[in-house]
Amino acid sequence: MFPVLSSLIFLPLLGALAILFLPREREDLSRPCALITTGTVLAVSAALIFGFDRTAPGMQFAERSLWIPQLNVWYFLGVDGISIGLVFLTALLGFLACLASNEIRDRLKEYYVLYLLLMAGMLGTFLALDLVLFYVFWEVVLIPMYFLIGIWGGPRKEYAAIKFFLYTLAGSVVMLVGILIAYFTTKPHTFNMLELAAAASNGAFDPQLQMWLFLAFYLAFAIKIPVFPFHTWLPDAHVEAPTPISVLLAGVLLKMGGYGIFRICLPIFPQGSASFATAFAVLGVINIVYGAGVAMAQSDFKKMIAYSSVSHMGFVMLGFASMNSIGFNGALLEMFNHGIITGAMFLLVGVLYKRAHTREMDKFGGLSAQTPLYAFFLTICSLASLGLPGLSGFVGEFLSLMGAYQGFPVITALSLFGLIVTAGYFLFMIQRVLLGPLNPDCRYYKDVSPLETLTLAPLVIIFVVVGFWPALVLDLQKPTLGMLLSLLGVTS
Amino acid sequence: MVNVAHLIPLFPFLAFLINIAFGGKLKNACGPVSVAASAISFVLALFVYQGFRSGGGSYSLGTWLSLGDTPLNFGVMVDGLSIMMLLVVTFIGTLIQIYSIGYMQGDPRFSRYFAYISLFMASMLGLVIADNFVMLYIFWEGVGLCSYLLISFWFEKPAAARAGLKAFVTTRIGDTGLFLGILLLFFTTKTLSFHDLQQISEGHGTVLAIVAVLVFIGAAGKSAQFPLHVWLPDAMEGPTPVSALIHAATMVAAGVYLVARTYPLFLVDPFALQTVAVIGGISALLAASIATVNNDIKRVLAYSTVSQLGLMMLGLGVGGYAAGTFHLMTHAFFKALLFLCAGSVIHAVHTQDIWKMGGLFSKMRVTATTFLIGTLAIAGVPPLAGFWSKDEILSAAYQNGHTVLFGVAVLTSFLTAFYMSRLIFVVLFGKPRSNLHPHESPATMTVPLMILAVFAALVGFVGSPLAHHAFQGFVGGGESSAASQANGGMMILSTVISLAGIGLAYLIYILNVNVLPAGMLSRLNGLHQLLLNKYYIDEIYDAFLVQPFLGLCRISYKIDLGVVDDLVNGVARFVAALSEFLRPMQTGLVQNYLLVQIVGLIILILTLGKLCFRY
Amino acid sequence: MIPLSYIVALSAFLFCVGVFGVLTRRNAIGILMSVELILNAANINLVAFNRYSNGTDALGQVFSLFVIAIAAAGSVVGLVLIIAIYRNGKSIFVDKYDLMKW
Amino acid sequence: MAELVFFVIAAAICFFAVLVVTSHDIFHSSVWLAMTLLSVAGLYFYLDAPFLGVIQVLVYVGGIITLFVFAIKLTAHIGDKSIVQTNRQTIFAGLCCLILFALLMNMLQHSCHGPFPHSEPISLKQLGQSLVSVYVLPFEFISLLLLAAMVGAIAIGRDKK
Repeated sequence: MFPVLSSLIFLPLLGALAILFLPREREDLSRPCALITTGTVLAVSAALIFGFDRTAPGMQFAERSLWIPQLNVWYFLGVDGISIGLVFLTALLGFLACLASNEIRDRLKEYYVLYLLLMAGMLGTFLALDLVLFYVFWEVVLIPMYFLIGIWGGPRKEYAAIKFFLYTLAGSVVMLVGILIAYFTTKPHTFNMLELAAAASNGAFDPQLQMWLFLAFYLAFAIKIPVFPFHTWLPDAHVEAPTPISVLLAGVLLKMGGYGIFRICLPIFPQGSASFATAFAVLGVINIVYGAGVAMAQSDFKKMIAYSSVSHMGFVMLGFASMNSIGFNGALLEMFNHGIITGAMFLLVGVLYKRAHTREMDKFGGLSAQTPLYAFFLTICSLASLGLPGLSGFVGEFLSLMGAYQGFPVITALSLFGLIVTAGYFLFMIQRVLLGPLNPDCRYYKDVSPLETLTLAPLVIIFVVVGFWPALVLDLQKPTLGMLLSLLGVTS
Repeated sequence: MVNVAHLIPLFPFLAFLINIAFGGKLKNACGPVSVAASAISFVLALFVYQGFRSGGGSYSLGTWLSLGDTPLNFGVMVDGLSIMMLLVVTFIGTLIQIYSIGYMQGDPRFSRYFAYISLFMASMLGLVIADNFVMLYIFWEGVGLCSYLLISFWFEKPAAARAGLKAFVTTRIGDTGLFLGILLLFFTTKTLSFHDLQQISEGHGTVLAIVAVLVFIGAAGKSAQFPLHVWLPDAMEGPTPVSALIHAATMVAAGVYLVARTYPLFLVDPFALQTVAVIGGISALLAASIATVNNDIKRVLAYSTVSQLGLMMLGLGVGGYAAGTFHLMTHAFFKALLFLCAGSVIHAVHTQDIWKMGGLFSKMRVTATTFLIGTLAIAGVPPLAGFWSKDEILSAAYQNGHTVLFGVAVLTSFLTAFYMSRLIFVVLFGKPRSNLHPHESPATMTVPLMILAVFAALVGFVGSPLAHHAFQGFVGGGESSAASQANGGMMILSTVISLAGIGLAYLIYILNVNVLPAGMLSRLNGLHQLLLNKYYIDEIYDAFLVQPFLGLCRISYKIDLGVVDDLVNGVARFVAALSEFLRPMQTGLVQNYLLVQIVGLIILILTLGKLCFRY
Repeated sequence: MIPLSYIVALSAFLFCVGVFGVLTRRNAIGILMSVELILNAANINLVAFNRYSNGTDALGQVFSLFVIAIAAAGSVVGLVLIIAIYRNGKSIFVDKYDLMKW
Repeated sequence: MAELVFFVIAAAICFFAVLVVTSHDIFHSSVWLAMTLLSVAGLYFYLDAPFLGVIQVLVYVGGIITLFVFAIKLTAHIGDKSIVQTNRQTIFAGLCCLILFALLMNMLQHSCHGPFPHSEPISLKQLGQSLVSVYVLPFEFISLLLLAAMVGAIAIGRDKK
């Protein structure tokens, strides 16, 4: 059988290698090269979805070969309902953000090489089923991201890049300790996530140990998600990163944390997860309300979107806390949605920044008349982001809240307050940017270009379609989540 | 023929798609597209009505989403209440869209306007036929969105942009209540379908009363009930036909519709009904009193809408299910008429200040006549529509023993008659107060006015004793049978109240009689100021809710930067400080390093040497 | 013959004096001189052990020769470096050159 | 008698070596260094390694010291006595060296015991033969090293201006 999943990881690597060998004077070829590569990755991942069996709960397209025999480390890849959506999301955003990279003008070769390396790392993280492999990819993501922010970023890029790198690294070091403990606790020693989960259900980890291991992994994931109070790298990194990288940061990197919780914390440490459910819920509501409140206070467009990410990821946390089918479905769907919607939001900020070279919302005004298509995109994305029914953001939030309400009615009620505030700051943003009399400075802004439309339209179409027909995504993830829940000992 | 009900929202939605996609090419054809779509919907609604009469009912189109084990269906609710709403919305909607073609002529975003209106129609009709809470909530937010888009339609005006934001956020506060109610209901009863409400209302006790109150919060937000009423007057920044359609006839009535739809929940506990009635009463009186002094033609009507919606809520709250829904229907007609008339006037004189108008009657005969009919209808002069429905509410309040609320309703009726008469006396009669050149509006505007005027005058008969309360029987609600008995005394009372209100206005504004002694007048000055400033509710909200909240946001941002982020950076700074302390060890002087090396060598010899040489 | 330990002690002393010179001399040439002292200390040891060992192998002396050769090469390169540094920085005091830090 | 010779040589080495590292004038230091190296050459003679002694005199005193003197003269006016020739860590370094010496002595006391076999001194012929037979490879490498050092010295020392 054709190794589809390996091809997903190695295609970007091959592309990177090809660009690396481009002569310096033909640097301009690196963009088409990267576009072809990411386009192929997108096509492969789309084919993956079509070939995916929506009824099977287990791993599909699995590839397994021994990597380091002495340590029982395997090169083990596979997709299931949890990862398939995120793999597609990564491929899609990877391609669209690559399209949107035309604003990058200098050091093209390095940029695209790093970009493709980042792609490989992200896809690998979602596909790896061996903890060592997972850790390798997890770290591989960091390095290109560090350079992409640090070289092509905004005025405070060095600060943001270092902060991002160190912060995430600090988390993953703790995770590494967790991985090793998990490895040495099981007999025979294994890094295989599925075997670990099976061992866990046979009582390989006693509850006390589970709690510690859970915390070790959770810290790494919480920083990535990011959960209050570990969120402060995010506004800096998002604001300083160039537009395409912000898209990937918000769209994919944040999902790696949530994915890790689904893939590792919940199945391998079910009791540990269960004992922290309340903490999850509390942190979730803090994320939602606090993130929304801080977003309300922003005058910088991009920073506002960054804090809105914090707020939205709170719903994911709330979904985790629910420990039931509705909540899990909601959390996973919300991750997908957030990737699509916030990705589009960052693209929109980039469109505006390209024209105005500022992100202060008060410097705009009345763009609705000047750039109607832009206004349309911004409005519909804001509406999706604030959870308007009929667009996909609503379904994810609705399911998360519904799931969480069962166990935590008061916390859920509190988090509803975040919905109001979210509506407030998004509409306030629209009021400042799109409405009102046309700001004279914006007189010469051109409307969204065809290329920009090409990057935005697929995302809008996806969140509208998923909003109308959420079963498209939910059906993919349902069997796997059902199995996960039975592993957690939750019936129904 | 009932099974075409789900197509009713579809046609306006198609019109929306056509207008948004091809608006630039269609230009002036956009209006007719939307009108045609809602006309088709109206015809379909008639078919559904026919089918319902011959025994059709609700049906389902399949599952949309499953919540654990509970499937959420694309269900279509077909009963008296929803058919009544379908007919009213499509009929009035069609007329208002015809009117809009004239009113919006020449606007640069003509096609956008009709696209939004069509989207609104689709959402509103979807809301009406939704058979479960989630579907209803989806369309509920949909109409809210359209309301937002249309209020800030003329977004160049900062006031319009602000009003849109205010409307959306205020109603969203209410929606949050509704959302919570939905969650609570789901986890208490495991169902969200409206069909099951009657059945589940037994056996769950007071939890359902809480659900009912939460649902009512949602309804209060949408229907602009106190304390969430503040957005509606500001919403008048939108185009006038929008005010007529969304903010008078249909969307704001959705709150009342929701309460009526979930009435079994409210019947569980008297407390829930009490809440509805009291809030309704407060809103009715509060808004009516503000309307008596306001000088903006549209805002008077907006406060009147709040007041009338309050009256409907009051009617529902005192147990008059049929009375409330009946008033909902009649109000839709005459308030739409009034707004359209106001629109026609504004179209002619380009101002909204009533004290700049005057003597318009002779210049705009059609508009003025229909305006007059609408006013008489809302004032409750027999035998116009408002008389019958208001009478029902008064009877219901009286007969169910709510004396105070009855008093409130009577006072509101009086004030309604007074401020509406004041409005037309000032606007239509007397001498022109400023240099305006009014002219009659085009036929696309006057024809809908005339049609609506006929209905505003006559639609009340369907629920009158003369028609044996056919309407009440149609929408159901057997508990209203007590109210449905003809009550001669109540009719006379309500007529007297209306005439008294009109008479008082006539005395003051036509004859310029000083009704009150001068001393009293000056003492009332304070009250006048209070009313003119809308009880300072906006200011109170701003000072005690909005600004403190925004301040809190800013503080939390400061905390985020100063505390949360600083803790992180503090760790970094601690490490840096530590390195600052250790860094001088790296002097860069080779000899220092060598010296350290020698010291190390000595230590090595001292420790290892002990092992090797045993000394 | 005097005991071997005497010679080794002498070599140790020479070594320590050399180390002291390396540690304390500011002048780079002085440091180089001290290095020569250290090398000589080593050489003394090599020759002495060779003399006192039981065999006919000339290893010790051969290595002393090598050390002398290397020391010569070392001081040549070292001195040239010092001159080059002097040309750039107008000083051969090593505490003037503390660029190799953080 | 033989002991006396040794002690004289040893005393000379120690005395001159200390002067090398303590002298304030770098030029004086070089002179003392020459004296030290000569004394070491004497020690070689004493240890029956006359060839080595000759080489020591030729290479060191004849070659390296000359180089030092040249270097000192090229980096002029640093021999000025007003400039402090020792750095600030002198006392501590001295202390360390003393301790080190004490430790070495201590170790010596505990290790180098026993009678040593009295063997014949290595003859010059033996030395020469082993240089070109057993140790020919290192020997060649050393010559290569010297060549490299020479080339390197020229390359570095050339004034690029």
